[in-house]
Amino acid sequence: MPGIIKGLIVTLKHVLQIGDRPTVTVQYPYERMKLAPRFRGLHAVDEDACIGCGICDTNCPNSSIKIVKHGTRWYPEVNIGMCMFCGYCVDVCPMNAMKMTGNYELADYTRESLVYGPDKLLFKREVKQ
Amino acid sequence: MNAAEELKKALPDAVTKIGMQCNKPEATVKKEDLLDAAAKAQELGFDQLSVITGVDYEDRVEVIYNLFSYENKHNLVLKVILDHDNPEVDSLTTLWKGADWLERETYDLVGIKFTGHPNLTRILLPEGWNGHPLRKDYDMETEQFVTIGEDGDDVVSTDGSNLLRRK
Amino acid sequence: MTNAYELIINILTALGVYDMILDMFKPSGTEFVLKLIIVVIELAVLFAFVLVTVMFLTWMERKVVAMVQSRYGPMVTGPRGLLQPVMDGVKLIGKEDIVPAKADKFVFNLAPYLAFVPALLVFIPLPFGESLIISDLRVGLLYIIAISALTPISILLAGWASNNKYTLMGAMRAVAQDISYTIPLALAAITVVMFTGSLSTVDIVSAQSGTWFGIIPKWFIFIQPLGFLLFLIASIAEMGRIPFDFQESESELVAGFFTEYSGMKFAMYFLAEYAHLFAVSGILVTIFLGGWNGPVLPGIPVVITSLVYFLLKTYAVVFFAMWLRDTVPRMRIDQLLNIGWKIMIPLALLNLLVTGFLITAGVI
Amino acid sequence: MQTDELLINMGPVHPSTHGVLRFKLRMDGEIIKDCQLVLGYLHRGTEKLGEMKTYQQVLPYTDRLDYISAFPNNYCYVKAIEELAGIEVPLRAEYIRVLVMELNRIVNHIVSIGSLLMDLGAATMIMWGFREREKALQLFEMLCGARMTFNYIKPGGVREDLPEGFIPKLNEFLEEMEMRIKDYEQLINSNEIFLMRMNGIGVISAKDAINHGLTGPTLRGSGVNHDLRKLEPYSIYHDLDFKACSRPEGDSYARYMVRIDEMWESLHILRQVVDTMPEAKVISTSKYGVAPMTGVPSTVSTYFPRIFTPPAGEVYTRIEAPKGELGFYIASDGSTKPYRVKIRSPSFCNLTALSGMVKGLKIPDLIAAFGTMDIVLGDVDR
Repeated sequence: MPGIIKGLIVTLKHVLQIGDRPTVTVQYPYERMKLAPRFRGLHAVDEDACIGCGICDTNCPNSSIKIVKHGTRWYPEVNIGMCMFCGYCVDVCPMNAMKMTGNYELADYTRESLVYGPDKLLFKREVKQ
Repeated sequence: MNAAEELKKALPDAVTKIGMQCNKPEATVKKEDLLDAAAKAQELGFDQLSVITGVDYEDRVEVIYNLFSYENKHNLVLKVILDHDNPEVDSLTTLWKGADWLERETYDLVGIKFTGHPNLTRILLPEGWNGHPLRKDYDMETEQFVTIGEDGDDVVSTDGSNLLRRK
Repeated sequence: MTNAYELIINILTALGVYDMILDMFKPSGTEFVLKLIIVVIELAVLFAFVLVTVMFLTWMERKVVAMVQSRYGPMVTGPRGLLQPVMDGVKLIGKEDIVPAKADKFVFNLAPYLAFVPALLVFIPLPFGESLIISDLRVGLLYIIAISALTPISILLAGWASNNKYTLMGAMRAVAQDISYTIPLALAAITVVMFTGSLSTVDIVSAQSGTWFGIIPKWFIFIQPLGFLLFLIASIAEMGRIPFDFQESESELVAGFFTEYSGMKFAMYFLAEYAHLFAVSGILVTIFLGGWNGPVLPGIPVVITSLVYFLLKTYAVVFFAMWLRDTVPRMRIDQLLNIGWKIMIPLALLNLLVTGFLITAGVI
Repeated sequence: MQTDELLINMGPVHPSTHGVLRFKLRMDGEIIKDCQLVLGYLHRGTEKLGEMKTYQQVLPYTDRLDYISAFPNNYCYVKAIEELAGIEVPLRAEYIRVLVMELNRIVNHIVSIGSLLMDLGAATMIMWGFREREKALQLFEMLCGARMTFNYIKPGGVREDLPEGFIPKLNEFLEEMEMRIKDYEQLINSNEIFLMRMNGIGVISAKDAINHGLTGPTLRGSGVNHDLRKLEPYSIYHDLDFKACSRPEGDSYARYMVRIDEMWESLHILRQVVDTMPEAKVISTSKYGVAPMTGVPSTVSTYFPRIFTPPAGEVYTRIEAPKGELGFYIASDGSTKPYRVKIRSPSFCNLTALSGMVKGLKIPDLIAAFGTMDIVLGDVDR
């Protein structure tokens, strides 16, 4: 009985939020948590820096990266359905063209739409003056 | 004198070779004498059987037993070299109860038969699976499908046409 | 004014319409139709009240759990998620009603109703307030205990008809538990009856009116603390809530006896469970916590204040049950039975003996 | 009276089998006559994958073994490679490794205790646990960008240095954690119902425990005061002051208490690590390291070569993961891919003893005993 009463006291402290026991839930999707800058989400490829060498392709553990032609140049295409966000493609990129963004809402209805081609991945780095 | 040498001294006939596995003393044991060697090792204080590993080489199959002594804080590695086509070795379940599942797993994945094991069935893969995946000659091309049969047991087949699977 | 029927007639008389309505029926000699209509209205109000209460209770349960666990709980549907139970209901109605292929279909379909009806019937002799009672049965307490004891029949039927080992085990546990806990429950209640000399719930409540020394209310909890404790534990077991929720014990038996139920039939069990929770809390309040008694406030009709007091007390008990649920783990069934038969029943009997002795000796 | 045995299939989908484990129970009423475990529903062939990928590519797969505590998995695999190839690791990297592993130990024990209580019917603890776990996961996210599958510890060091603001946030977490563990203890430790459920349930003697190959808190709950961090100190554990926690009873309550005690010890270790962490680089530039590329601004300090060929040989390395002894056996033939990777997972080996422990008990006891084994099915089935 004393043990149960001790437990009841500590749960009551939470109900009344006595002593640094605040509500911590984040009401996703109405509010979101702040992501760390290093967060590994969807890839992004620097349009100017990428040389289409394919090192990311060969180093990908799940072979989820393919180099495809986009316009006049070759760029990686990532199959998110197979990607495990290990970050190797970012690590190995000789030109530092690949990076990972904070986009984590990648659920989709078909497998085909999980293949992110260069049109969705490319971005232009702002040139510092 | 390390543990492998001690074992060699106690059982000069059984231990054919002593060496090192990285930094752990290793004794290669004749496969007929494995049970004796393991019992001797247990006598020497090696009370924990850490892991049983089966490795399939082109010409042979090796079974590696990593032992540890909580008392003396020593490591000992026992190695048995088996025939590639018909790997068979004595089970250590009588000495270590923990060997039960480890041996079943080794049987399941590498295909080594442990004679004297009370229940040598597959553990990770369903009963009826073709081949032992960690053998180098395992057929990676044939797809195998597992369904639940009438009586609730797993049924393995290579015919995946009636599965609800979207390509 | 002793019950809600008379209350309605009194209100109608005060409004000056009762005679008019009565005249409509009198010539044809069908006054009983009027009586019937009033009773039906009463029951409809009760039913609506129970439904709303159950909905509120499910919301409250989730909110209390959330507060204990540093969460918000339902927040999206309605203000602070207040309409969540409505959405749950809509969802459950929309669900497919699955009957297992090898189930006993008639019994399987019957069982949920058998669970829900007793949960409603218990409310009949429950005094919600001064004269707010459907019927003041002279055997009120006995009636309540007897009707509560019907629930395990439904559970057993459900567990057996589902043709599932988990449901069967859940049902068996529920029955074993219920039998061993109805006895201390009744024994604890009898001590109170010994004071009042009546099984009527109204008499029990009115016996608790007034105060000692002008401060301490004359509730039976102060005369019968042990009886109260036994009744509290037994009634939590009776409600089937953690730490005694063996009929469900979701981590062991998946969902216990209603594992196979879905859709509206599942909702029936849900409804019955929460109706039962409220009913048992109300009974506890009636017997030990002074029922609807409370300080009389001038200017406000006693009917209203008494209802407020009753609801306040009942929700306090309900909150305690929810609070306890969030604090303690589940017991094991054999431990529970051990406690029931080896500790609680002897204690209840001892309590009965001592109380009887003291009453005879004239001490209290 | 004639009675029949009842055959119950608990799982693979069941609320308290922590995943997809299946018990085949032969019951006499509520009493367990025989308990057989059926595994393999989550078998993903990690060992086979290990033979098919390069050394570096295997690393992310190790995260997926014991996904509750992935850092020790990372570390053990990396340690095996380092031992095989003789790579030296800078001191700061070792400090960071120990830091994240101890943090992960706390996370693991929180989840373990939480799910144990959840199985017993008290849902509050797991929610409180996840509240604190979230804080730790945010620290991990800050550190390596992922919350559960880190891929952070690399051969020769760690992927990136500590980010700015990490240490203050960690200190905050440590302080908060102290108060939270006290709350847990107040809620659970002396709760009579909890004691009734745990005391004397699933008892295993010290001798049996060793013979069954139990390790970790499950072994130490049986009174064997053995901890690989003490027995074979790896990384920087020989410099740290901590003690191996053990309890003599050998029952479920002892195993639970060992976990609580270990959380306190981990907090103690973390404080020391934070206080004594040296300033230095975090990746080795020894014989397998390559120089950083010049001209390109690199945010990631990965000097580990893409084509890595360790010398031929065999190595078996084991560490004290939160769940017990985790071992990696790697056989190398000198090529870019491991010849054989064998994982000695603590969950798998600890489960061996379960069916013997629960004979003659009831289903609720099975769940209590099983909850204190603290397994993760990803680790069991690999």
